[in-house]
Amino acid sequence: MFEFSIFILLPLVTAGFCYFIKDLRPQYGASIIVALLHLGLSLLVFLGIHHAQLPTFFSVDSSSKLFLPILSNVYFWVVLVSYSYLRRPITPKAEEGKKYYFALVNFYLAANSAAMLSSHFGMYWVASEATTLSVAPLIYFYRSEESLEAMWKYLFLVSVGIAFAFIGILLLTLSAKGTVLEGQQLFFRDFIRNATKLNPIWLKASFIFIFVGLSTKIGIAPMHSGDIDATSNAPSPIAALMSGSLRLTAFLGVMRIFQIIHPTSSYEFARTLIIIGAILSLFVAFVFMFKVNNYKRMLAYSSVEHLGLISLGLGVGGLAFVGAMYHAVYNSIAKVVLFMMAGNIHGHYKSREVEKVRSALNILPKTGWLFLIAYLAISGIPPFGIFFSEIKIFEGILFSDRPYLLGLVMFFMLFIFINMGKIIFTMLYQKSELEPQTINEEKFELNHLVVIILLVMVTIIAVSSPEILYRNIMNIAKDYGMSL
Amino acid sequence: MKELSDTGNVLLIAAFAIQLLSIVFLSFKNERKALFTSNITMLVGLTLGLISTLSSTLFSSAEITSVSIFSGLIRLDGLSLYFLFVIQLVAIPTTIYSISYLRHYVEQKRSVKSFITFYIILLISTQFIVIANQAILFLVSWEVMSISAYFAIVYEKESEEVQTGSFYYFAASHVLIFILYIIFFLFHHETGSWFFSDYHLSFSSGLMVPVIFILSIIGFGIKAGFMPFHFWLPQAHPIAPTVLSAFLSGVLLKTGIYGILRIYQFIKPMPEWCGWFVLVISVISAILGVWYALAQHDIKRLLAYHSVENIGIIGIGIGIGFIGSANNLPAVEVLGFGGALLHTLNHAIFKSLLFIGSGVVYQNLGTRNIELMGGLVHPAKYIAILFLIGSVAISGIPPFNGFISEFIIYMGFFKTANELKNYYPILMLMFVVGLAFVGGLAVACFTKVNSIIFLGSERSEVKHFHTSVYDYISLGILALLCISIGFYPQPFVGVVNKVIANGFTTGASSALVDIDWLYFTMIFSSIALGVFVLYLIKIKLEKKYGRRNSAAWGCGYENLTPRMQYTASSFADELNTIPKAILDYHKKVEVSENAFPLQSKFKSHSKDFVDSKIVLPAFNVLRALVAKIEFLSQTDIRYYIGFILIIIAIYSMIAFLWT
Amino acid sequence: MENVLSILFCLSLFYVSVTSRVKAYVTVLRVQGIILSVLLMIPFIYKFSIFGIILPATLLLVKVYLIPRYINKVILDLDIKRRIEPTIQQMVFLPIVIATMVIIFLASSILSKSTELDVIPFASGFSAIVIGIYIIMSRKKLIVHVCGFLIMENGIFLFGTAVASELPMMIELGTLLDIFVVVFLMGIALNKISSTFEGFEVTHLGRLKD
Amino acid sequence: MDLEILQGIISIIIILGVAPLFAGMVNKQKAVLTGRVGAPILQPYYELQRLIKKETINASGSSFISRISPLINLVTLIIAAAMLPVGFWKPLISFDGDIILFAYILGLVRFFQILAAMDIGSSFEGMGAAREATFALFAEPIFFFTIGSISFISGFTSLYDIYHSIQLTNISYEVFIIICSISVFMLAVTECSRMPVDDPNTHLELTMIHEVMILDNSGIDLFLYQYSSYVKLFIYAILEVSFFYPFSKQSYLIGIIIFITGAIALTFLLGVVETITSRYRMKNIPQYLLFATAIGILNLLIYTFTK
Repeated sequence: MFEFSIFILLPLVTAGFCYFIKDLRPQYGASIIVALLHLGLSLLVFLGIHHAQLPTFFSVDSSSKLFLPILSNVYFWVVLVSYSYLRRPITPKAEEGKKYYFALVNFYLAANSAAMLSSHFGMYWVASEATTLSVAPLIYFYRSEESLEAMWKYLFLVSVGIAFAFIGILLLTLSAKGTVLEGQQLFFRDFIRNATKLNPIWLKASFIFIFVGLSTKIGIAPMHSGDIDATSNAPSPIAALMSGSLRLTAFLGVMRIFQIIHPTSSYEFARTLIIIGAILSLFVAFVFMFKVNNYKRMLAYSSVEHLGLISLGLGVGGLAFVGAMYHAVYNSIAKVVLFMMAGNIHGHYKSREVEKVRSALNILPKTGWLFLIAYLAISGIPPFGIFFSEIKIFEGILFSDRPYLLGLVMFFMLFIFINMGKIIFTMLYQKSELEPQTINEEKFELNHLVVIILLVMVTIIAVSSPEILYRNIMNIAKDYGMSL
Repeated sequence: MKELSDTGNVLLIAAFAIQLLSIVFLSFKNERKALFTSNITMLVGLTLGLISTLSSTLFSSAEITSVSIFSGLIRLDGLSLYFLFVIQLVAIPTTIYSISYLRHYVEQKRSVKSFITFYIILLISTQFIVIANQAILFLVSWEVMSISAYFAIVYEKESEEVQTGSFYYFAASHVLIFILYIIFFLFHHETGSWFFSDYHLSFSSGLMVPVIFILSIIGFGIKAGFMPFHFWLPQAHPIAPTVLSAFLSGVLLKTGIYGILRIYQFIKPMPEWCGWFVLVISVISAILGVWYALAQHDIKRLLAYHSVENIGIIGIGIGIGFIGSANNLPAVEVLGFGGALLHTLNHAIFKSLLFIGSGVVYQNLGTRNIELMGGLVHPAKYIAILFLIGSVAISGIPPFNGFISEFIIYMGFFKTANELKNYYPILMLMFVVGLAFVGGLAVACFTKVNSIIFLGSERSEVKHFHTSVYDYISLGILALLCISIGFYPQPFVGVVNKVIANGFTTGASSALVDIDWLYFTMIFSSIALGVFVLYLIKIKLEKKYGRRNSAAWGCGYENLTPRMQYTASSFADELNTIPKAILDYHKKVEVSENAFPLQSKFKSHSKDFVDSKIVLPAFNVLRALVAKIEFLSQTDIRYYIGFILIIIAIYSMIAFLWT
Repeated sequence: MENVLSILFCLSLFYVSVTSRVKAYVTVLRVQGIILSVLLMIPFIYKFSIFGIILPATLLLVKVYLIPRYINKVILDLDIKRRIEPTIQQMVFLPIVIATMVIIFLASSILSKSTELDVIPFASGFSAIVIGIYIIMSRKKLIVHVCGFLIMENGIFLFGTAVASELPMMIELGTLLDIFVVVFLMGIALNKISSTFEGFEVTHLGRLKD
Repeated sequence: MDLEILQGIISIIIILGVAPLFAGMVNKQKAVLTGRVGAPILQPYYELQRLIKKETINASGSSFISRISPLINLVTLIIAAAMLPVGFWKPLISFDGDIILFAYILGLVRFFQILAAMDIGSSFEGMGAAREATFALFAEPIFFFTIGSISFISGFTSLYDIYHSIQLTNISYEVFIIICSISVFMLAVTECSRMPVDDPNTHLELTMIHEVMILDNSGIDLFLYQYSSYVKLFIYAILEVSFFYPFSKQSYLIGIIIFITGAIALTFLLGVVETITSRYRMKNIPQYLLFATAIGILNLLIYTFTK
């Protein structure tokens, strides 16, 4: 119960606290403490030092053991920089929205932890719908037309999507008809154990609905649009949260159903669908990188690309799956870095248009360089972690039963890389016609420090490749029956 | 394999440590001080590295033994030591030169710290590439090398030209790294190891090894700059700061050669088609490379194309080596690989010499367009002489080093023809003629460069030609190397021979050392001596009968102006007109038809065929295709919802049809 | 009994696809809410328990009272025009709806051969889901989108009862709460949209593109 | 002293001494054929004697290049000459691969000659230099398709050995060698700036190639250039006459007679060619050279496949 209160109840309570306290400072303090506690405990669980005992509907398994620290890590850093972010001047219309920020963020943490820790499909559904609810108002943080539109689209699309996921869950119960599971609760554990007895037709149907429904949240093409709009218009910390953890929460749902389907005869079918979705995502990112003219949208498409890659790892299996798990870890960190720096750029130029941002390396040298490095990190340039995970995914694909996929993946990723580079370099290098007369030396802010820490983190984790991470990922792979 | 001796170990590690340390000195607030100290530290590190390389078995009489340290992550065998030697040898003069070159930026109140940081990282990672014995370490070093080179290239980032040029490099290097991934995945899959020392595959084992071979030629060919994968090279090299261009063209391209040779070691012996494959693309690279060079007016672009040519020549050597290995002819192997390896060293030397020379000129004139230069021999006599040495060397003309390596390659052709008889002589003769043709074009090109830049009279005013002592030191070192390899090739040939004996050939052959190298020393010395003696005589005669200067013959016209000189465009016009279509050579002649002609104009320019006819159109077609995919960029949420329904329908159909 | 209710449910779907009045949607939502609550209460005819009545009661509260009332309020507040402007004529729309329903009913009866399931609630639920999406796709008014979404949710509920009503009550309550909050948020958003864009039609939302 | 070395040194002296005479003979032949009396055969010697006593004038814009270029020219040509079997003797320099050195050392000559021409800074010299660079490029393959092809067939890589390997045992080989010698003749015409490629006696700067490059040289420089050009002509003459090698194998005496007769006949031939042809248009010269190359390739192909 202790773990439950730290992971879920405490954030909920804090959310309530923040809702009623109007001053930002105590809100921030409370949130930081909660974030720290959450991070600490999830790390303890991850390291295997602490074995969590959770009430019904919740449990810790190998995959939530990995995903929970990802969430709390991303969350902690985002909350840490949130205060300084909130103090930036914004439109007066948006000022009133600030007071709900921490409440919503805490609610997000509670919902997200609940989704990750849930051991029951129903619980998972409720929690992940709650995450949508918590994020939607945050997208509307700026109170601008664009953010309103983005919020509407995100809320509507994801609600519809998640409704489909619910149909999928219902179909799953249908597939259990006539087996020992009939009339039983929808616990993952039981379903995994008796997976082979499930009715394949309904299982397939269930998979289709859950996969497609959750795709709206993960950002798997062609259901990615709402996600793109939301991440690009949300304030940067929220975009970082969404890209770094919310998408993974949804992805976890797909992983769960995939885990059930794995030992059954429908496995091949499910794999194919996931691979189709993943390749489509890469394709969409590839297409839009050519024409995107808004740097936050560009980052959002990059998220689509990387979630696509992770899904591809899941679909292909084997070594690629291991790579995908590593990729989930590294990608979440790199995305936080990118969005934070994008936030700084937005803060200075007051625009998300690429054309408006010029000569950023001179005007914002610190942010500029870190943004550049983050771009390299996300593109899989060593020594950053993504290089190592991408290598694993690529190798996994090359030696799977579908090696030709590697050609496609590399082709798409190449052009994504090139076009992303083109956009970023124009922002950083290109001289503007109206060069400001006096360039104020950019101050070294907290978020720079955080970004440096995160970049170092993503490097150190990758280079030292800690045994415990490896073992955890291997455990997941074993649970998913991946042959290595 | 044995562990490196303690001193060697310590020396190598110390060398790298000191090189890394040089970054620390960049923390000085004073730019000038930071520049100086970090460069000097880097030099110390490089020199230490060079000493450790020289003190290795490479230069002693003993056989080369492969040495591995850091539990096999790093391994020093003949090939590594040789390339390490090349890198360090050339990095020293370029680093010396950077002190004077970068000072100009400091004077313009421009921070050079970022450049030096990336430059140092580049040097270190390049050294790591050739000593890495593990695929992941290799790939990491390779990527770090590519990226740091990119950031160093893009140093003058405000300029549009720099942005485009560097971007070519950036994109090309990413294509390359993807290919390298696949190569090493295949190795890993086949051998189950990431360590180079475990990589032994044979062509007889199915399709895997031919695939590896083709991929490695394409992948490393992109880096090295073989046609048609060279398109990024003439874009990126000219716009880099000259210090870097020297290093890029001189050394960095050679990592591609290193890669090809390394892969060869893993998959030898090869079937013969590999050799022919490499030979053909190399000859094409060599001929077209130099021909493109001839059509350029931008000195650094011209030199960049010459890199393509020289890489082609190295490739020809490698191709002969492959043919030798296929037919189990150690003598041919030794000559082919020997020529390639020696030319690698030679090209590194004279190409950096030429780039540094052009950098000195660029600093003073502020332009890279040779049409605006001229007559620089008068203010900068010694630079002209040093540049001339480099030019003669790169044209493969005796008595300098370029000739020695080309000679070995020619001998390789003769040997192949001789050993294999049949239809080989006629095929080999074709390649010989190709190589000779390349030589002729190189002569045309470098006479053009030298005469337009240095000879004649000034086309643009040069008030004072600044040179610094660092320029002379670095150019001097390189010129000295050109001369010494030319005049006394034995020790260098000996080293190359040893490197080849360490893991290249199947049987031993002394074909390389059997060439009468002493003749070269004698002949070249006698040329030098003869010229000297004759010069003395000439001076004496001139004293006796008089000597004076007078205006040149102008067909009766007295006031010859610098603008009346022959230009680079007109010099090369006749030659460039021949392969007009390939060079994409355009000229514009404006002749006034008046009875009293006023002004006539002649302009010429050439675009890279691969770039303008393949890469850019392909990219544009792709972009146009992508732009056609409109249905994905809907803004209406109803479409989003529709997509869900459609996708579910499609997936259900798949499920329904699933067997 | 279940089948009768399902048929009623389907009739409400037909109505909703031909009506051109916004208010009619709200009424339909109410009717559907009642049908669903009744459906949930059927078991209690045989076996009554206080604890089990919570869910149908909440359902009744949320789906019949709270949500329709809230939507009505939004309509009144925003002064939305009564008529809806469909992009597809009703005369075309209705045949599509009928065709879809026929296909769904046929498909479900085929599927029911392999698994034992109540075809009529199942198919009507599924039809509601699809028709809800049709409504969203063919109407421009955002408020109608919300209604379409709710029809879809109702369909899911019906579908759920047909498949298995084994979900624990806590979770059922959770889903209801979630849906309510979604609608609530959508209402707020609609409010904002009306004040920002001066219109409630989907065509106004076209700023975000590449 | 070794006899071979002595022979080598004597060869060089012969080349240096006889070269102007050979040029004089060519001119005389030509004069006679065109119906003039012509200058005496020893005229080149007088010319050289005259030049060496003249004042040297350098163009005002020129640099050290145009001062050392004549020296390099002569010295390098002498070294090249030292690789040739004069009178079928073993040359001073003879080692495996000297055929390449020979070709490249002539490249060195060309390199500096072009530079020296460009050094003047006048358009005339520039034009000549550009032409020289272009035509030399096309002349290079001819060398390799003639002497080089014999080398490839015989397997020898030294000029001496290559000529040594020529045998008169096989009719197809004989035809091969004869056609080779024709190609070498065409090469010699090009390299030595004779008709129909270049007209040494023209008076219009715009139509010259070699002569225009030394337009602004005088005195000792011109002396060196002139002398070098005589040596060069003679070098190519030796390349041509050495094809008679097989005759010297039975009897050296007959061989040497044939050698000398051949040389004289060559002057006659050059005279005839210069008389009956006119200089080609500049545009057509590459075609002429490619024609010579084509002959070489065809010859080699025919030989390889009729063997």
